[in-house]
Amino acid sequence: MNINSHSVEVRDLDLHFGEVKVLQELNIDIHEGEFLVLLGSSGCGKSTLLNCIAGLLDVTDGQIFIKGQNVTWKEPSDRGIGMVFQSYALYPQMTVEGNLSFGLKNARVARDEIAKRVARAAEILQIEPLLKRKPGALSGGQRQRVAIGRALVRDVDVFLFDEPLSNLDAKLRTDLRVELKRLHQQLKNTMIYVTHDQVEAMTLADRIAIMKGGKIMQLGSPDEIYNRPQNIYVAGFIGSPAMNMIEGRIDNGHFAGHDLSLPLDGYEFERTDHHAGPVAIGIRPEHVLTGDAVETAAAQAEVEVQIVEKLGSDTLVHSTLGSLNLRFRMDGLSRVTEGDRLRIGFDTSRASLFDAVTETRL
Amino acid sequence: MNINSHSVEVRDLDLHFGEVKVLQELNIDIHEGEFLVLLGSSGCGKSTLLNCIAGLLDVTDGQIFIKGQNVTWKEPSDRGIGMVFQSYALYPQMTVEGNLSFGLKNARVARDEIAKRVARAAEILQIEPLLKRKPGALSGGQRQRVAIGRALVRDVDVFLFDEPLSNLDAKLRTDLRVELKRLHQQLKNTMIYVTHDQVEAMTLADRIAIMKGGKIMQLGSPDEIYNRPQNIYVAGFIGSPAMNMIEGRIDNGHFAGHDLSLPLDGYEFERTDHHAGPVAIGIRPEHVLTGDAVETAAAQAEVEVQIVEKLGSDTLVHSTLGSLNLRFRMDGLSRVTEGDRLRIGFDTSRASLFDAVTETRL
Amino acid sequence: ADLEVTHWWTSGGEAVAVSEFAKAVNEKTAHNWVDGAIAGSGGTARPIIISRILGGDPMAATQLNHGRQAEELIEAGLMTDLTDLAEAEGWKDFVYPSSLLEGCTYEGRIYCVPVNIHSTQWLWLSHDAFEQAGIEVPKDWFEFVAAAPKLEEAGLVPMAQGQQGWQQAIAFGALSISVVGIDTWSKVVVEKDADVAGGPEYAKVFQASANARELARNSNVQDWNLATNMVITGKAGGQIMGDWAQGEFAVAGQVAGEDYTCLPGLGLNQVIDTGGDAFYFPVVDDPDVKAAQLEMASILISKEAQVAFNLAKGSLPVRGDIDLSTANDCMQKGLAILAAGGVLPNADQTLSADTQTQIKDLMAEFWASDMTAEDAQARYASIIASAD
Amino acid sequence: MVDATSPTAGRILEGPRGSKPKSRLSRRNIFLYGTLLLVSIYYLLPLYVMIVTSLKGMPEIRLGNIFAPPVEITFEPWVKAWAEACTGINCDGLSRGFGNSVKILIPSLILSISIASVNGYALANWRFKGSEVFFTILIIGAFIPYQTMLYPIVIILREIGLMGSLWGLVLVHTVFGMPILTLLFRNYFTSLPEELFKAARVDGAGFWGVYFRVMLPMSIPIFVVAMILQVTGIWNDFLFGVIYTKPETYPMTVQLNNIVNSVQGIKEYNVNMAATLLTGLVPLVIYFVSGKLFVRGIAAGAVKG
Amino acid sequence: MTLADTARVSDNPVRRPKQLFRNLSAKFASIPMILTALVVFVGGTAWTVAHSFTKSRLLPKWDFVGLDQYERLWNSNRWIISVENLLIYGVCSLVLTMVLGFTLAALLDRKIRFEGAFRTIFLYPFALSFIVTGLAWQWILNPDFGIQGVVRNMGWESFTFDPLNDPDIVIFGILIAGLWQGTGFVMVIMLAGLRGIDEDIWKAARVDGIGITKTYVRVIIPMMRPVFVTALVIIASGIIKLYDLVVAQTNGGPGIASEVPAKYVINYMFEAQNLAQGFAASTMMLLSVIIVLVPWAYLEFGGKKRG
Ligand SMILES: Nc1ncnc2c1ncn2[C@@H]1O[C@H](COP(=O)(O)OP(=O)(O)OP(=O)(O)O)[C@@H](O)[C@H]1O
Ligand SMILES: Nc1ncnc2c1ncn2[C@@H]1O[C@H](COP(=O)(O)OP(=O)(O)OP(=O)(O)O)[C@@H](O)[C@H]1O
Ligand SMILES: [Mg+2]
Ligand SMILES: [Mg+2]
Repeated sequence: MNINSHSVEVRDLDLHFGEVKVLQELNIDIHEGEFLVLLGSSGCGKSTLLNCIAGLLDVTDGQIFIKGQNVTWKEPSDRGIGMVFQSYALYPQMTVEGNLSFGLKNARVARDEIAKRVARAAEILQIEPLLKRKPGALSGGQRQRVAIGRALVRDVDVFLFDEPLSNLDAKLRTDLRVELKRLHQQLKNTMIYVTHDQVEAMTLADRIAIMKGGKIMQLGSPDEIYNRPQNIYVAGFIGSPAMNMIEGRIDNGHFAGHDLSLPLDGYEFERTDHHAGPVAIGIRPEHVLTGDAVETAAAQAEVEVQIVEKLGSDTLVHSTLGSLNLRFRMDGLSRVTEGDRLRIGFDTSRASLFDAVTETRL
Repeated sequence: MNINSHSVEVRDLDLHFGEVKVLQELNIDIHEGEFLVLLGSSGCGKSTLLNCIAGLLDVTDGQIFIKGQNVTWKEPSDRGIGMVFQSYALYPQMTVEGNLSFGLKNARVARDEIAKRVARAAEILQIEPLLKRKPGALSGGQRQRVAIGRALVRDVDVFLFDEPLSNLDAKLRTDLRVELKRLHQQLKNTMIYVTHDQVEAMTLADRIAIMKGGKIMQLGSPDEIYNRPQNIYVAGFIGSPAMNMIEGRIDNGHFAGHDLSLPLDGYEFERTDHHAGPVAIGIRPEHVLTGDAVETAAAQAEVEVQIVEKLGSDTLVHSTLGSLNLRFRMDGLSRVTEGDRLRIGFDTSRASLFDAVTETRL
Repeated sequence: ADLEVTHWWTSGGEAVAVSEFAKAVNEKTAHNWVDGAIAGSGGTARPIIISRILGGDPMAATQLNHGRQAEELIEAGLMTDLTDLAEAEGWKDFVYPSSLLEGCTYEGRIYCVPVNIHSTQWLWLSHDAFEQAGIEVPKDWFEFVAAAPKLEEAGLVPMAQGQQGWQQAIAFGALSISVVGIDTWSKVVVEKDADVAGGPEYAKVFQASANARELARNSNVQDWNLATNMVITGKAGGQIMGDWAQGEFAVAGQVAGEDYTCLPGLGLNQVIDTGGDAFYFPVVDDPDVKAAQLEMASILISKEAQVAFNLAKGSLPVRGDIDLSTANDCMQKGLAILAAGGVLPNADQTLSADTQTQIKDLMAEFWASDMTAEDAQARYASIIASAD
Repeated sequence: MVDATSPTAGRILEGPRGSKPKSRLSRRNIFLYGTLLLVSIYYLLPLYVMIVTSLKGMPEIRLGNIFAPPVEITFEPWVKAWAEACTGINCDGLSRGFGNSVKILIPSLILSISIASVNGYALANWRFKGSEVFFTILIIGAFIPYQTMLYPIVIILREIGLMGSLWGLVLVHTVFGMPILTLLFRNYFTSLPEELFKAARVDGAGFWGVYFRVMLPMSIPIFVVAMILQVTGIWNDFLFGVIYTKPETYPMTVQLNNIVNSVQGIKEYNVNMAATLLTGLVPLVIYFVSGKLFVRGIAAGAVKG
Repeated sequence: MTLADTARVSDNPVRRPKQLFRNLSAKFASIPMILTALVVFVGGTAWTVAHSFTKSRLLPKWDFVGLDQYERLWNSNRWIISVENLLIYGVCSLVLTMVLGFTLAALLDRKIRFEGAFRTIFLYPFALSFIVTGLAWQWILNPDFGIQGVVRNMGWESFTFDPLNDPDIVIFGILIAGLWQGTGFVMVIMLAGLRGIDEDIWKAARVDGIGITKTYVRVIIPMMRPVFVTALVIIASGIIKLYDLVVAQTNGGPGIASEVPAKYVINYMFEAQNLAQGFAASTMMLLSVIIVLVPWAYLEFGGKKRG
């Protein structure tokens, strides 16, 4: 992507609520047409950042550019953004049509233009039959679609979503997630999406920004984030069940700890200084090998199965290796039960190594 | 399990709110020590059923037995049940200790007995350090543990859970799920658990009851429910992403529809009458084969990839085959992208066949 | 025993008068006067008094206007019968005029103690005001009306008039008796002849009232004593008010004949009515209180108490056998009229409270609006027609 | 990562930066505070006049300008109103009434709030057949002018033998406070999570157990509102106070009425104002102290429904 | 289900217990409410209505006269004026209290400084009785000492502001005092309602570019319907009882220009000693309340149920 086609740029953003510094020195560039997900645990400042971009919060310091224009002091409605909220925030006493057209009427858009745009949005979102209803008579998913429509009709450059799906039940969430993805493919607008559901983040994002305490911990594609987490926080945050984290040292090209010795031949170090201090190795549950694959693994061990969670499509096993808890995935049909002893292997080429002190990737 | 060791029996239960019949002729037997999950979409009557068992709602008709005793008109506290709620429902003005001992004090249990039981529950749930705090000063997970403790101290026969984990964030939910499973292994009480999260249902349950509109659609082990759904509703409800459902007919031992012809050699029919009417075949995403496995499949096809959702550990692909939408799973590292054409195979031995009219399994 | 006494005498002169009674009771008996004054008018106090009596928790004694007000309470057996006491003390012999005792009598039995005579047909004139206007103090109502323009020229309000229905009804009453004379008045008020009330004779009354309304146009006080105060301070020429107004002059240290003039019957017809206040004694259970009630009744009507009370209140005593040489100019005038037999029945005795209220409402409306004299008369006639 | 840390050079200093400059004298602020101040004058004027007048001597009042501050501050009217003003032959001002008002207030407050809160609780959590009907009657009852109920109440009190006793008055306050208080409590308890109630039932608490051990400790905000409303209502009550008590137990408002309406010669406005302020002092202080709690409680009890 | 199970069920079915005896303590605890509702409100009202068909004077008596009292009532000029006054006062007070209360609440809700102080200023009159309110405003509106006098003293000799002595506008003089006393409470209710509005609605409106005033009018006010209903009930119940204020401020004057129904009731019951007439008047008041209220109460409380 061209470096000049930034759609949204945030420069040195500070935001304080009184004494509390919620965002600090935050920088982020979002490309034209990109789907960026802000992911982080509750209270880390995701909504705050989104509100700053939307102009709903007055920044303490820093600048915000949208489409190259400095909008730091502009009104939300003049920024070319549309926003979708977790609670839908539909105007309850207006029909769906009213909700969609209210902003346009207010901006004195011509009547037939409004009708056209509403019709188009309704078509895209498949809510034509609902246009005459009031929000109270809609299901959660339908409401959220209307809320998206409200941004859609305004023909904005940037869509902002604040946990739009978290009020919906699991099934609906999955469906709408796919719809959103499809919508993005179709519209190609820039979208900034706040969530704390990592499945949403992984599936929707072009890039994910993982936030913690008002700072961005890592910004990268889902693939990077998942497979090359830059620090222990990101590594632990992404992936369910979480990555197995084993503490130890690097000894002669091997990771050593908890009676394990894992060869690091296949591991791509990002830093060249071979590390002498304490380290931690993170291995995702699916990179713990079982069954036939164990034979091929460079390092093996025997674990005791504690808990088996059958998810249908696959099975999660919680096991212990001495004092160490190890989680791994098996096939949905595997017949392992509590108390079994199993041989497992480690695929260290896809592991992540961290400096245990600075918590950053090695 | 002995058929006489029923812990909870519900007989011909009817419950009406005015004109609305929320539960109708409902029968269910729950074994001693069983972990039964009530699963269903919102508003299907799960909480209502649980409240009836707890005695918090007066039944319109029918009988409820707990441990062989008819408790239909007994007070909730005399039924030997403990209940845990979604919103925790801790008494905000009492300390954790006060919350735990409230029920016992009401039952006039001796003071040192109370202390003993509270200590034991606190130990089991690892909340000893919190005993002097008030609920306001606890995190969500801790609160829910206290809520469980409240049932624990009362030494009840049956634990009732109403979506205990759905107010927690994803990470905590996974952790507490495992804890609950461990707790059940340890205590061996009968537990009835309401949820609409199927992962919870699959992992926790000994048996799952799928409800719809106040009726039980299927009652069986997670394995049965997942692999041998008795009707289209259950098949569609369980599994994420949902089962691919293809309509067609049975023709000469093959399923035919949408230009596909799938041999049914491996399929175990439950009914002997070979079916001439319209049918639907359901194939789970993970039973759509890709990569090397395609070669071995009895039926193959080429699809166009529409949407790729990368979950890290694996990848969900939404594709089209003519007018048919097909979802399937691939490995987390597969590099498929939108617009690709892919060869896939079908594993019909693990498919489900339904009568398209009665919607029941064939 | 503690004797709770409710009454609504709370203005300056009234309060002093009541304390004379209290003093007498406290000094002459072993009982204790517990004062239950309720400020406002009878309108505020009466529901309280009646509720208390009805609720079975009566006071030992209470002020009520005698006349028809208490009839139903007596009928219901809630009031103590004083006949025996009255006969023993010979009230019939000294109560004067005897109509006062009649007001207390119901089916031949006596239920109340009259304590004073009030008349309402008085015109009070401020010498100071007329001096300012540079004219003589008028001798009767018509002179007063004639003098009004001069008063206005001097920047004064010709007539002070509190804007409350009952005060306006008093003014109307005084005007009617003075203008049409006693016979016609009786036909209307006593015999309730609606034809006369609507007739040409009575039209004069309404015309006079309309005049009075003009004179009082700039008087915007509500309370009667504030109106009286306008006369006392020379801001207004005169006021039609009952004889109790004199208490206010007295408290202000003014002297009748020097600082102010009073014209009974508005200087036209020398008659006054014999309204007044009376004390009733509700039936109580406590025998101590029962006995005390009789003692108190006897004291209220005793000579000493009558003199002290009435001097303070500016009203006339109910006894004909008292030497009132200490009374002032106005009171002497009143006594003289009484002696001459210029006595009228009081409205409380002739009209029910209901009818009186309707008249008050009519007057309130008439005085505060531009209602024509004819309209007012027609309405008045219809009230009289339905009066009982 | 690369993009995030390499700002497009040169652009960083362009255009506005940081928080939007806000003038204290923006049009919006002038309008906002201007309106508020103007309205404040309307609201404060009577209080100001009352205070100022109560601190003036009668001669100064006669000069006419009620808005002028007192030239010479005197506390004489306050002393007089409190201890010397006369009604009939009693000249002990409001002081006597104060004690009586307190004696009436406290039991009325306790009884009316207890009963209304139990009602609200029963209506929210223990509905039974007909409970809503009674509640509807209560609400309609809130519209009946008290005065029309005087006679029936007299008869009822007479029949149960409470006429004239303090408890009769307490009962009357309880009855007439019941509609609005019950509404408040009912709404509040309905807004509490129902699961809490269920949990307590499962824990074996009965009707009273749930009420005292679970609901009551959670209801501080609404109790504050109820208390404020009742203190105001009971303290300011004149009608019931005068009819259902005796002279020895007349509350302060009756005393106030007597002082204000006992016009002796001229109206002593300064004493009247002082008496008025003294009488209003208790509810006023309560409002000034607990305004915030009041708003919060109203939010919890009156608005949700 | 096996046969054995089915058999066991029919062995010991437990009968539904008598509904009357379930939750006995709840019913027991509601006795005061039930008694109040039935004895005081229903009983008292029925007693009042019944006696309005008699010719009771000072004491309630059972001599039936049919509709005579009502005929007289509606022939009475004072009653007509009272009703008119109440209508004027009621409509104005309702509208103005709502508008003023909402406006003040909206202003206070704009995250202003000294919110607490302003709120207290607007609310404190509610702590005062109508008697006090009436006296204070009577004093301020007094033409000689009050506003009119002061303005004239400042040199504007022709300034006239004397509502309490002008029969045409006296009811508005009372309204000024009534608003002063009552808007604070309504403001608090509105404020509480505003605080309950989802923040996101405001944000959505800002993003849509809707101005603040327009957002209030088009979005917020319609959303606050239940709050307005609550406020309406409270204001309306106060209006119909309007009595003390009138007595303290004008006592119905000048003339009968500021009479109100409640005062008519009282005067006829006690001063005129015509109980039945007072009862007839209060029955009329009650009737109008019921006509307005019963459908509302039914919708508000009868309809929705909770388990
Ligand atoms: N108006 C405010 N005043 C003070 N602190 C605030 C305010 N709004 C938010 N905060 C604080 O700022 C921090 C970030 O809040 P924010 O709403 O951005 O979190 P979030 O990441 O969106 O969380 P969630 O996932 O729960 O929505 C929190 O600690 C919060 O307490
Ligand atoms: N008190 C009530 N009055 C009338 N209908 C009710 C009441 N309580 C519940 N219902 C209805 O009964 C049905 C079942 O409600 P229930 O709470 O049991 O659903 P649920 O399966 O627990 O749903 P959820 O997953 O949302 O908790 C719903 O349609 C609901 O609207
Ligand atoms: Mg957020
Ligand atoms: Mg539920």
